[in-house]
Amino acid sequence: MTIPSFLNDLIGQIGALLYYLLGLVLPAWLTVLLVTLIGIAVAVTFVAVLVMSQVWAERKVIARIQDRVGPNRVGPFGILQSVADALKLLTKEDIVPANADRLVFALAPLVVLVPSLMIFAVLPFNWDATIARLDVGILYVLALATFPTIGIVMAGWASFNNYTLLGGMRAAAQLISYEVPEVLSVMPIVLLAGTMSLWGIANAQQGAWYILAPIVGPLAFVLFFTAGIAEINRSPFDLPEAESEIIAGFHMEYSGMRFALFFLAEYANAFSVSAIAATLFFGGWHGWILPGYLWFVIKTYVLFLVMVWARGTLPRLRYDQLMNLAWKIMLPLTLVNLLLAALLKTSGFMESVLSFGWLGVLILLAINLVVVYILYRLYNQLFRAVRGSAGLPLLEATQPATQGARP
Amino acid sequence: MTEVVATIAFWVFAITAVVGALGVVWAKRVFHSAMFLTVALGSTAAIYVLLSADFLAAVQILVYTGAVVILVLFAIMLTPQSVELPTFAPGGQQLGGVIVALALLALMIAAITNQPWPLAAQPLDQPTSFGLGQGLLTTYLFPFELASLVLLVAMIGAILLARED
Amino acid sequence: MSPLLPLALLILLAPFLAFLLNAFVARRAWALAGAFTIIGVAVSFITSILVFFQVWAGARLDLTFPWLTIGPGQSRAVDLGLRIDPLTSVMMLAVSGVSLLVQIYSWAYLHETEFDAQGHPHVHRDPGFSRYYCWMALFTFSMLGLVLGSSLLTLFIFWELVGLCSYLLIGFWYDRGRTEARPLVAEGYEGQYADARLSPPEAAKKAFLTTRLGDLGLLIGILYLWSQTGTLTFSQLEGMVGSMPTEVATIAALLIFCGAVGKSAQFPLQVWLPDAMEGPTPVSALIHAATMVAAGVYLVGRTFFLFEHAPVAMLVVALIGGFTAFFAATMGLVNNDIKRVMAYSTVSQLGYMFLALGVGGLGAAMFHLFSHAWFKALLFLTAGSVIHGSGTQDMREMGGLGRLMPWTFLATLVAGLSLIGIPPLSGFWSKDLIIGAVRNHEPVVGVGRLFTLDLTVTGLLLFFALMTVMMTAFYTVRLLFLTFGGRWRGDPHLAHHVHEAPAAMLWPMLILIIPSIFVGLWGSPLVPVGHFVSFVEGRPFTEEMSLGDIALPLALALIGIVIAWLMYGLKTISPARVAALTGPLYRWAYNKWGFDDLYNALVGSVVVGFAWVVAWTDRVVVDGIVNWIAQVIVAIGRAGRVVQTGQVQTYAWVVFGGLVIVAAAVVLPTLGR
Amino acid sequence: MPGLNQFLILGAIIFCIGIYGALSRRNVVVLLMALELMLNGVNITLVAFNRFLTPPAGVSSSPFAGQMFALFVIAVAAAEAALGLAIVIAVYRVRHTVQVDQIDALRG
Repeated sequence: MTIPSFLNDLIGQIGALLYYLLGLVLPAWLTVLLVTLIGIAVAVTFVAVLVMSQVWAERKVIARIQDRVGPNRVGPFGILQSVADALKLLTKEDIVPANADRLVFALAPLVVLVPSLMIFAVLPFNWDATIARLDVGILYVLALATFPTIGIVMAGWASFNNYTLLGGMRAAAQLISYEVPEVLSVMPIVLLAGTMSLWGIANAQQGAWYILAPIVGPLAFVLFFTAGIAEINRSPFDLPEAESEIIAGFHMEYSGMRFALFFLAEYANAFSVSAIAATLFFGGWHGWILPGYLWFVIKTYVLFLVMVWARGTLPRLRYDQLMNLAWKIMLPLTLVNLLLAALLKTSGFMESVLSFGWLGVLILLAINLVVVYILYRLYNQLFRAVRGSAGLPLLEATQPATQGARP
Repeated sequence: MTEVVATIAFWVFAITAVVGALGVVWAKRVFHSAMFLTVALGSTAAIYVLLSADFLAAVQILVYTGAVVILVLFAIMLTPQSVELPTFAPGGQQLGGVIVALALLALMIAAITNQPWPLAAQPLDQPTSFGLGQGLLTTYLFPFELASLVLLVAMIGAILLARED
Repeated sequence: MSPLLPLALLILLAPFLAFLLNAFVARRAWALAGAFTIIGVAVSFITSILVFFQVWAGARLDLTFPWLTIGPGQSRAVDLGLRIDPLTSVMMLAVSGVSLLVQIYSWAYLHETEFDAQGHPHVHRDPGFSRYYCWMALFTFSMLGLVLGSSLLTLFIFWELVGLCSYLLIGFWYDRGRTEARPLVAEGYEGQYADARLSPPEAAKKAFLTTRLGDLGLLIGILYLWSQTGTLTFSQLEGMVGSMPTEVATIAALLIFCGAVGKSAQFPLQVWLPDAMEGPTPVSALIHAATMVAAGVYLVGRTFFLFEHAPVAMLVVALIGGFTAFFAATMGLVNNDIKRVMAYSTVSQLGYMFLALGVGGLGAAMFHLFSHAWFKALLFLTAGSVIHGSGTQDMREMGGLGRLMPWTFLATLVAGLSLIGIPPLSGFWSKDLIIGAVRNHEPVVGVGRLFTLDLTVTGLLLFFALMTVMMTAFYTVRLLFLTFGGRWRGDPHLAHHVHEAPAAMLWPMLILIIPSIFVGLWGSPLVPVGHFVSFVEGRPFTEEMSLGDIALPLALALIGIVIAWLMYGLKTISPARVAALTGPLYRWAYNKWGFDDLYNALVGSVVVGFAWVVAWTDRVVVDGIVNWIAQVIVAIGRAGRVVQTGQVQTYAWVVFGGLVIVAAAVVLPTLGR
Repeated sequence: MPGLNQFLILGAIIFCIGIYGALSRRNVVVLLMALELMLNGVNITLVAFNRFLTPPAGVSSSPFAGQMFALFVIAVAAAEAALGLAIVIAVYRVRHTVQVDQIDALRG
C-alpha cells in the first residue's frame, strides 16, 4: 500500500484514540457508554451528510437526464442546496391531521428510520472498519429491511386518509412480495462465500468479485438490485407514493420534521441497498491503490447512480405488472439461480479457473459477457414472440389489461 | 462488564416483551394490538440475541415482523368493522380467562422453580448458523422437508381460501 | 425339477390366458374370443398328449409348496401343488380332448338358424358368444387344474371353480323363462303334453345349491382330514394311511364321498343333473356328461387309498353307486326329452363307476370314466345337432331324422351301441371290466342263504349292474327309434326345415366316433401293450374273461334291445298299453320317484319355516336392539348438544382448563421435593 | 447475567398472556395474535433450554436441538398465521364480521 496505514484504518484509529483518552479520566463502563454514544452520533451525522450528498447528486443527475441544469444557486454547483432544504424542513410547522391516531402517527417515521440506520452497523466499510462483524449479517440486514414496511403501513393507517391507507397497503403488498426474491437472490452468494456475515462475504472476494461468478453472479445481482429498489419504493417501483395515482401515498399527511425523517430513511435505505450490493457482488473494500473504505464508498455511489439512472429513464409499473414481475418472473429465476449456484459450488469451477490468477478473472469476465449477450438476444426473441402471439408484453398480466389492476 | 450490559438488556427487553404482550391483549383497537405485537416479537428477538441465538433472532424478525405482522395488518385493513362492536368478551368469560391464565402461570412458575435443571457446565455460546444448517440437513432433514411441505400446503390453502369468486 | 413341470404349467396357463383375454380383451370381438379359447384348449390338448407319452415312459411329477404354515412353530403346513401320474395324464387327455372338440362344435352351435313366416332361414349369432367362450376357457382351465392338483386343497379350489363354471353355463341363457307344459303337435301322441321345464337361471341355482350340499361335506372332510393328519397332499396322505385308525379313514372317506355324490349327481343328490340340461347342449356334453360330473369319480379314485382302508365306506360307495345306476336307468326308460334321457343315462353310468370303485375296481372305474367320456360326449353332441336341426327336444315330436341327417344318425348309432356295450365298441370293454370286478368282489356282509340265491351284498350289486345293462340297452334303442326311426311326426311345416348339422358341428362328432370305437381296446385283453388298469393302478393286471362274464350282460342287453325294438320299431307292443298296465310304477318313474316333490316339500316346509322364524327374530329382536341403541344415542346427543355453544372461546376455555388440571396433577406432587 | 429460570418465567408469562388474550378478546385477528404470543413464549423456553441445558446423551446429535425446534415452531407459526388470516378474510366475505361470538354456525 502506498498510503499511510492510519489512513487505511481511519475510523478504527480514531475510535481507539478516543477510547484511550477517555479511559484516562473516566471509569470503564462510562467510557464504553460514552464511546458508544459518540459512535452512534457520528454514525447518524455520517448518514445525514451522506443523504444530503445523495440528494444533491440525484437531483443533479436527474436534471441532466431531463436536460435541465438542476440546483445551482446555493453554493458551488448548488452543493448546499440539500442543506438548505433540510433547514427549511426542520423549521416547518408540524401538522397532525385532526382525527389521526397521534401516537402511531408520531411513531411511524421513527419505525421507518431507525432500522435503516441500524443496518449501517454491519456494513463492512473496510476489513477492519466494520462496526459489528455479525455472524448472520446479511440475514440481519434483510430482517431489518422489513421494519420500514410496518412503519409505512402505520403511517398510512394513522393518517386516517384513504390515499394514505391505499399507499400503506400498496407498500405492504409490494414489500411482502419483493422480500421473497430479495432473500432468495442473496442466497447464492451466501452459498458461494460459505458465510452469512457481510464482512466474511466481502473478505471471501479476495480473488474475484462474485459478479464474475458465471451466470450466477450477474443474475443474482440483477435480481437483488431490482428487488432492493422495489423494497425501498424507489422509482420505477414507487407505487406507494405514486403522485399521479394516490397523490403522495403514505406520507401525504406528513410535513416538516416527520417528513424529513421519511426522506432521510428513504435515502439511507437507498445507500444501504447499494452498499450491500457492492459488498455482495463487487468485493466490498477490495480494490487497488486507494484505501478500502474509499473503494467501498465509490462502488456504493456508482450503484446508487445506477438507481438514479433507472429512476430517470424507466416509467412506473402498473400494479399487476408489479406483482407478476415479483411472483412469476423473479421468484422462479431466483430458484433457478440457487440451483445453478449449488452446481457451481460443488463443481469447484470458479476455484479452478481462479487458480490462473488475473487470467482466470478475465476468463470469468468473458464467460459472463457471452452469457449475458446470449440471454439478451433470447429475451428479445421471447419478447417479440410473446407480443406476436398473445399480443401481450412479457411483463403484463396474463389476463387482458382491460380488467386492470387488482390492488 | 458485558455481564452488566447483558443483565440490563435482559430486563429492558423482558419488560418490553411483557408490556407488548399485555398491550396486544388490552389494546382497544385491533391496529394497536398489532403494533404491540410487533413490539413483543421484536423484544423476543432481542431476548434470543441475549441467548446467543442470533440466527434465530434474525429469522424471528424476518418471519414475524416481515410476514406475520404484515399479514395481520392486511387482515385488519381488509376486514373493516362497520359498527363499533365490543372488543372484549363479557365479564364472566374475562374472569374465566384470567383465572385459567393465572392458575397455569402459577403452576408453571412453581414447576420451573422447583425443577432441578441439569444445567450445562457453561452456557452454550457459539455461532449458531453453521450448526443449525448442519442439523437441518443431517439430523433434522425429515422435519425440515416436512416443514417445507407444511408451508407449501399452507400457501396453496391460503390462496384457495382467500381468493374471490 | 421334473421336465413335466413346464408342460403342466403350459397346460394350465393356455386356457387361463384364453380366459383372461376373453374376459378383458375380446369382449366385443366374438370371433377373436372363439379363436382364443379354441387355440388355448388345443395347446393344452397337444401338451397333454406329450405329457401322456412321457408318463407312459415313466415320468412323474409331484410338486407341492406350502401355501401357508400355521400352528405352534409353523409346524403344520397347508400345501398347494401339481401332480402328474397316470391317472392325471389319462384324465387330462379326456378333458382337453373332449373340450377341444366341444369348443369347435360350439362355434356352429351358437349360430342359431331361425325361420321366418316365409320359411327363410335367418342365421343369427347368440349375443353371449364371447361370454360363452370366456367361461368355457375358464372351465377347461379349472377342470385341468382339478385333475392336476396334488393336494386336496388344490383340488377343492378347482372343484369349486368348475362348480361355478357349471352354474354360469347352465344359466347361460339367463334371459329365458320357464318352458310351460304345452300340448304336443305329434301324430300318435295327441293329447299328451311336453313337460314343463325350469328356466335356465332356476336350473343353474338348483344345480349350484344341490352340489353345494355335497361340497360342504367335502370341505368338512378336508378339514377333518387335515386336523387328523396335518397334511393334505395325496402322496403324504397315502403314506400315512397305513397308520390311520380305521374309523378316521371311514369318516374322512364318507365325507369326501359326499362331495363326489354331489358333483356326480348320485343318489340322493341326483336331482340337479336333468335340469342342468337347460344349458346349451355342448355345455351338457362337456361339463355334465364327460368331465365335471366325472370329477366325483376322479376324486374317489384319487383318494382311493383312503377308501381301501375303510371297508364300510367302500360298501356305502358300492351301494349308492349301484342303486343310482339302477334307479337313474328306470327314470331314463320313460322320459321323452332326448337330453334328459341322456342325462339319466349319464347318472346311471356314473353310478356304474362308483359301483366299480365300491367293489375295489379302481382301474375299471377309471377306464369306464375314460371311455364313457368320449361316447357320452358324442351322444350329447348328436343330441345337440338333432335339436339344432329339428327345433324341438321332445322325442315324440321327432322321428324319421335318420334319413334327414344321416351323419348324425351314424354318430348316434355308434355312441349308443357303445353305451349299450356291444362288442367291440369301447363301452363293452369298460362295462365288462366293471361287471367282472363286481363278480370277483368277495362279500363283506352276508345276509345268509335264502332258497338257492346267494343274498349277499355282492348279489344285490350284481343284480343292480345287470338290470342297469338291460335298461340302458332299452332306453338307448328307444331313443334311437323315436328320434331317427319312422317318419317325421312333428309339425309338418317344420319338416322341410330339418337339416343336417353344419360342418363345424359335424366334424367333431365324426372325430369322436373314432375314440368311441377304439378306446375300449386299450382295456381289452386284445391289445398287447400295457393294459389300462395296470397303467393306472400301477400293478400288473391280467383279466380272465370267462364266457359267462361276456354272455350274461350281452344277453340282457339284447333282451332290452329286442323289447325296445318291438315297442318302438315294429310297434307290436303299444307303449301306451305298457304304461297303462304298469300304471303306478310308470308314473312313479316318470315323476322321478317323486324326489323333486319331496325336496320341494322339505324346502317348502322345513327350510322356509325355519327361515321365517329366523326372519322374525331378526326383525323383532335384533333390529329391536339396534334401534333401541340408536334411540339411546340420539337421546344422548340431544342432551349433549346443549354443551355445544358454537363459541370457539368456550371450547378453548375448556381445553385450557383441562390443561390446568393436568398440569396441576403433574406438578403439585413434585413441589414437596 | 440472568439464569435459566428468568428466561423460562418470561416465556411462561408471555404464554399465559397469550392464553388470556385468546380467551378474552372478540376479534378473530386478535385471537390469532394471541396465538402467536403463546408460540413465542414456547420458543423462548426452547431457546433458553438450548442454551443452558446439556441434552442427555443420545437424545440429539446436534447441540442446537432447542433452536431447531424453535425454528420449526416459527415455520409452523407462519403457516398458521397465513391460513388463519385467509380463513378470517373468507369468513368476513361471507358473514361480514370477524367477531368470534357471531361466528357460531356450529352451535348445537
